[in-house]
Amino acid sequence: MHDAQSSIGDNDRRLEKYRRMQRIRQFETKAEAIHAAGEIPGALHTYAGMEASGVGACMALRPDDYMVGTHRSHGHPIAKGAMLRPLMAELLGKSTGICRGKGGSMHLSDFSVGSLGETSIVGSGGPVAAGAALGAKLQGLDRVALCFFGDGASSEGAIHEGMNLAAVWKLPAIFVCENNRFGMSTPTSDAVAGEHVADRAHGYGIPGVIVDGQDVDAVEQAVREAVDRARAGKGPTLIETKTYRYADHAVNMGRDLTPRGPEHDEWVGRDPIRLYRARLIEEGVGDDALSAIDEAVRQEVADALQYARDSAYPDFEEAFDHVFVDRLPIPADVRAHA
Amino acid sequence: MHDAQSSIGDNDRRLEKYRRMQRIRQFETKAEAIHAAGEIPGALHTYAGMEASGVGACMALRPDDYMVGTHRSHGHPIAKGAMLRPLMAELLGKSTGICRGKGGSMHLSDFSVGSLGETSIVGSGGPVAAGAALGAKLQGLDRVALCFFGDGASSEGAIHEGMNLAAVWKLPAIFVCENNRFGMSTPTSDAVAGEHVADRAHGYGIPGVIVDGQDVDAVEQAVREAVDRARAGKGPTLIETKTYRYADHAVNMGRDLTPRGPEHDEWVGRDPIRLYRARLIEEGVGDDALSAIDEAVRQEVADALQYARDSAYPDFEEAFDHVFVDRLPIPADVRAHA
Amino acid sequence: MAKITFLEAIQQAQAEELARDPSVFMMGEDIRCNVFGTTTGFVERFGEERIRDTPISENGFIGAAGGAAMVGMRPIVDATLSSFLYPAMDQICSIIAKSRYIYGGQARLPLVIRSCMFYGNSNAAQHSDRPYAMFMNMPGLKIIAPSDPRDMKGLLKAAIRDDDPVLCFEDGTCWMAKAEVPDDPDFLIPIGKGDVKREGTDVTIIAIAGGVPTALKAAKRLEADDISAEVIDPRTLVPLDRDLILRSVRKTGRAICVDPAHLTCSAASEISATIVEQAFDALRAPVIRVTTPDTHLPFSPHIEKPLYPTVERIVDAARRIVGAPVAPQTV
Amino acid sequence: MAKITFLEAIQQAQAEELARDPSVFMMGEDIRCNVFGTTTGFVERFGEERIRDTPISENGFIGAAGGAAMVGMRPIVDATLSSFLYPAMDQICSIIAKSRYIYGGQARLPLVIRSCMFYGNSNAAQHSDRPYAMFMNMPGLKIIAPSDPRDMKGLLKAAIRDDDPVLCFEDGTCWMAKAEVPDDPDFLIPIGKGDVKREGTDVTIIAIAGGVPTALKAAKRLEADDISAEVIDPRTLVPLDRDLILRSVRKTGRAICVDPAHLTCSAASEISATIVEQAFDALRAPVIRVTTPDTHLPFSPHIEKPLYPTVERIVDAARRIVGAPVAPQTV
Ligand SMILES: Cc1ncc(C[n+]2csc(CCOP(=O)(O)OP(=O)(O)O)c2C)c(N)n1
Ligand SMILES: Cc1ncc(C[n+]2csc(CCOP(=O)(O)OP(=O)(O)O)c2C)c(N)n1
Ligand SMILES: [Mg+2]
Ligand SMILES: [Mg+2]
Repeated sequence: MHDAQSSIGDNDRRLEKYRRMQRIRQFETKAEAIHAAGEIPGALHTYAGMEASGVGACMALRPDDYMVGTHRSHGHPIAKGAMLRPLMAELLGKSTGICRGKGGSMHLSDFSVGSLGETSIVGSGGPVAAGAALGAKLQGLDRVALCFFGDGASSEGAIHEGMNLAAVWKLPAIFVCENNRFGMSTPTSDAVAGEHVADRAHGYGIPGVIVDGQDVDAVEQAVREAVDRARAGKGPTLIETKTYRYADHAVNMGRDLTPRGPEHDEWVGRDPIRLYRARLIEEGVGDDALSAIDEAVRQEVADALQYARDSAYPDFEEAFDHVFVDRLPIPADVRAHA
Repeated sequence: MHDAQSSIGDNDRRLEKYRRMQRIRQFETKAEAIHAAGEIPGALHTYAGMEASGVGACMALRPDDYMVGTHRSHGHPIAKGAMLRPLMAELLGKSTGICRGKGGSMHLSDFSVGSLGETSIVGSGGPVAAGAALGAKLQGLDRVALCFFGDGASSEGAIHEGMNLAAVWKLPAIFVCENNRFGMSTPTSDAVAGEHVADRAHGYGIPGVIVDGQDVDAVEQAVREAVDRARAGKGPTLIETKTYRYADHAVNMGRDLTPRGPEHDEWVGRDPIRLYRARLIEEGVGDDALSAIDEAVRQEVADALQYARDSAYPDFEEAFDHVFVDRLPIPADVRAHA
Repeated sequence: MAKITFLEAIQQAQAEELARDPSVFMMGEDIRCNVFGTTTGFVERFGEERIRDTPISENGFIGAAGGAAMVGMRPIVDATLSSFLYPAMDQICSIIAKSRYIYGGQARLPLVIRSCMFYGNSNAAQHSDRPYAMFMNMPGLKIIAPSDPRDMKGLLKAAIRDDDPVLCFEDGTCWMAKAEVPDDPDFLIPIGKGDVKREGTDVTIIAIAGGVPTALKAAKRLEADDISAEVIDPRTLVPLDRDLILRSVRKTGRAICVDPAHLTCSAASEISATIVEQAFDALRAPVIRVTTPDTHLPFSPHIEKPLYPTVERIVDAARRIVGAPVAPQTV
Repeated sequence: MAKITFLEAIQQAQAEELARDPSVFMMGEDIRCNVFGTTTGFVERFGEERIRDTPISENGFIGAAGGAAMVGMRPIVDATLSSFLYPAMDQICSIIAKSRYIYGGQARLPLVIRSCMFYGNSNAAQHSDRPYAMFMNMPGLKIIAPSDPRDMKGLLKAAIRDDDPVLCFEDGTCWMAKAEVPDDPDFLIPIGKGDVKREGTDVTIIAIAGGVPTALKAAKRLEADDISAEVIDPRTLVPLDRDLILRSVRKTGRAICVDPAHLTCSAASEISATIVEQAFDALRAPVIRVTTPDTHLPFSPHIEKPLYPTVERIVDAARRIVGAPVAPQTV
């Protein structure tokens, strides 16, 4: 399930999109449950409702393309093809976690699938993505770098600077604003000036595209065009996926702070996975095939959780690893009481 | 010459525009000469060629409106009506200087004419101007805040954040990008994505206006419309004045680092002061009247320089003033050797 | 006098000052919805104009606080977590800290920037910062870091009334602490005055923010060893009450600096350097710093928690410098 | 060996590493036009792709250096002046310093961020910063601050080859200093090793960056008083060569920390705190810090210049702690 996307045939590609959305949904459903049970420390920001945005975008990328994400970090790496075991182990703070227990739920970045960080500082991925695109360009590779960011993040200077840099240098970057209508408790319209985030593109002289973020095919198509453009040396594109988050900003925090409006039900009614399932069935894919995927994913998630639970916590020494390439010395008094 | 702008009659208003442009030009010509002679420490960034931009913009403001400027700080306060003596004294580092010798050439901010800082950190005026506009709004005053920034500054996150904030809160702010075709040695097109800085306005859902920055009337008119809009509670406007700087980024630094193109002569040929003088004469203003202004300004500048030269340097203790409202204690060993 | 939490103290301080002075207003991300309980009832009481939710643009709205202050307002910025101050360093360091100076006193910037140090709860490295030392190195910023509800309320009110910019660092580990706090609407604690939280004679423990409760527990524990520890809370980091610290160290002859921030160039280092510079003659033992070592904070709880100053480390340090036996250490 | 300036040393180090390793490239504002002479001939030799002028967006391009490093490049960022690091604090602190850690070692960020501390020349408060102490408080950043052409070249080359992010602070007061510097293209000075710039027995002067030449002059002056001063230049601030400093102080029993940055939470404070913590037994006098006081830097030259550490202040401090007569001081 983390094969090279480019080698997937058309039918497989459709099933793979479905599978990845299911993997995200089921992974998070499980995570939410065990978080509620106290098994996962820290905050948990779920991606439920937004799966088509991440999967559509990543399915338009090659495995060797780069991707930068956000605090809402479960969806992006799974969309890009990451294995679930190290992700689940990370949620539990285990040393087998993808970040060896250093990152946790907000930072499920899997560099092996091209993810260069799921950064929880809002907006901070913009310059990183521009830089990865620059690196690919300087190396003469035809890789692209895709930056996921939220509607709220669009207000940050870092996003502006990343887009301006990418545009003026015609870097192979794609900026995907996942507009889920809120930044925490703040409606997009209260924080983001202008009608659409995609309108910002005009100011940089780059294409600005708005796409239905609940339609995985539409997202894939929009991103594919941007990727082609980027690989052809024509520079970045800004894509806004109109989407919606189902759960509270972070789950299990008590009351839902999101001031939802009457459109809530409509959005929930347009569940990206249900929509895609219906489309596939309409296109002749058997219900069985899809249910088989559901079941396989269920097993994969259960296996990942088992793996995570069976894994050990990191040794205390590991707290001093990875500050630099060489491990730091551990102060005697700290070690004595660890 | 620093009367309430609003009380100036139409004829006076035209002469006042001319006078202010002359005051800037002559003030700087003198400053450049004495800088070359070593009388002014630090760097000197002149505004020559850009006078119509600053004066046009400030003539559309009331004396009690706010203004935030840049490292190229001589033109803005003079355009807003500042007296020359404290400005010249500041260039010489005297205690009678507008900043008591603390700011120097990059920071000629005169708060008495509504200037809230000529900040030499590129782009950093954006949030300040938004904040001053917010303050006026909260106080129920119908004042506006105008932010000058350069084409180069448009790449800074601070400008983006300031504009987004002003737009989303419909603050009475006006953002005036003085596009003089270069940020230091870098042509605008190498650093600023998009054709015009004014195109950024679209992304914030605010008007974006391009104006001939060599035409003081045109600038005044454009800014006046933005001011009216701002006072009416309709929010900010982004105005780009297309202009040109004659001298090197900072004068007397050796070689001119600005990679000028063939259009250089054309720009110099469209000197804003010469253009305006010709227009006024065409409109029937007597050559004598204008020459009288030239002469009066010459005397004013000479007087300012004399005043500056006659002024004392600050006492050492003053180095410890204004960090906080209360003067800092001076460390004994520092005082002993000062 | 009522017994309230640290968070309630913040709420009260803000409410009282908002009620007292119409030039006071608040802004920050998601403050209207009152995530942490510091703005309870504010929108209803003071209106949306004065209680403003901002875009996620820290440099923008913190700089805007500077601009609003310059024209006569007294903004309180809630920057949520201290980690979000980095995107705003430009405006904090170049505008807010320097404008009064560089314009020769023409500007006045009465504003407060509050932020919570949200560490110890598996928030990982990007969300666990305690960066006050960075700002201590930048002249022009007053800094408070209270450790209990009473100080929190009195200092925050004083900060809001102060004519200089004040950074307020709120230690998340103190949020739930309760204490008696005066109801007097003019109850203020002067900025720049430290407090003796416990008197003692053998060793001075100077502790900062969340380090104070830990130090107090350690002091209690040390009683068993017949070691009498004095615990001092500077409360304000700029200006720092050097006199109070020096007086105590001159009395005890020994000092330990407890600081939940990273070791290098920390407030603890500053205090230690001050002591050795100005009370060397009185010093009978090395000045020990008990801080978080210079590693980042990991997500995984059981490797995160031991990184912060603990009662045990303080007790050991005290025993060591007082000359009592200490548990053996491996290096 | 040739006698070259500090600026030429920077130029050489960059040129050699650009020639040696195709993954090295440079970016910064206006670097192609070679304002200060550190990129002479670079565009012609290495091309515009590798020598990149950036938009004025420090957070953007410094963060982009982080992204480029993550995919295998070795960027050298010229951030011009240290004052321009504040707008980039977000990317420096949250991305560059923490990415390797927070992703459990998956990321590697070999990059160098150079910036000049441009003080002492009437550039006023917004352009005169010397902020290395701030970054010392943030784990994950190596920091070099050389004081002469030889160290500059060797350390910068080592920094470019280092697999961790390195901040390089270049003291503008050292720019024109000349010294013999090896031509060997593999001449490196290891990051983390300090240097004894002058041997002595009575007092150790630990001096940083532009403080080193001043300290050497003071040491010479102290000869007249029969005071033998050892001058140590840590050269690297993170990791700090604490051993070298402690060894020297154990020998002399006295220490002065000279640091052109502001006093509070300075590198000088850190060094002083380290000494009192780890060499207390050897200390025979207070450790004195000679720094810039905690005021901003004014434009007007004759009130700016006396704020930085001077030979006189160092000499006085040395006399005081060695027990020689000192000029009377007024408070
Ligand atoms: C610089 C910064 N400021 C504030 C926060 C706190 N914060 C975390 S997520 C969030 C909302 C982000 O909104 P958006 O970008 O729309 O992403 P979403 O959560 O909706 O996916 C905020 C304010 C942060 N993590 N970083
Ligand atoms: C944050 C910051 N980065 C870099 C600089 C150095 N610098 C001073 S002026 C300047 C060019 C500014 O260009 P622009 O905004 O177009 O204004 P202009 O000088 O053309 O008036 C630069 C790069 C600075 N002062 N501040
Ligand atoms: Mg959102
Ligand atoms: Mg320009």
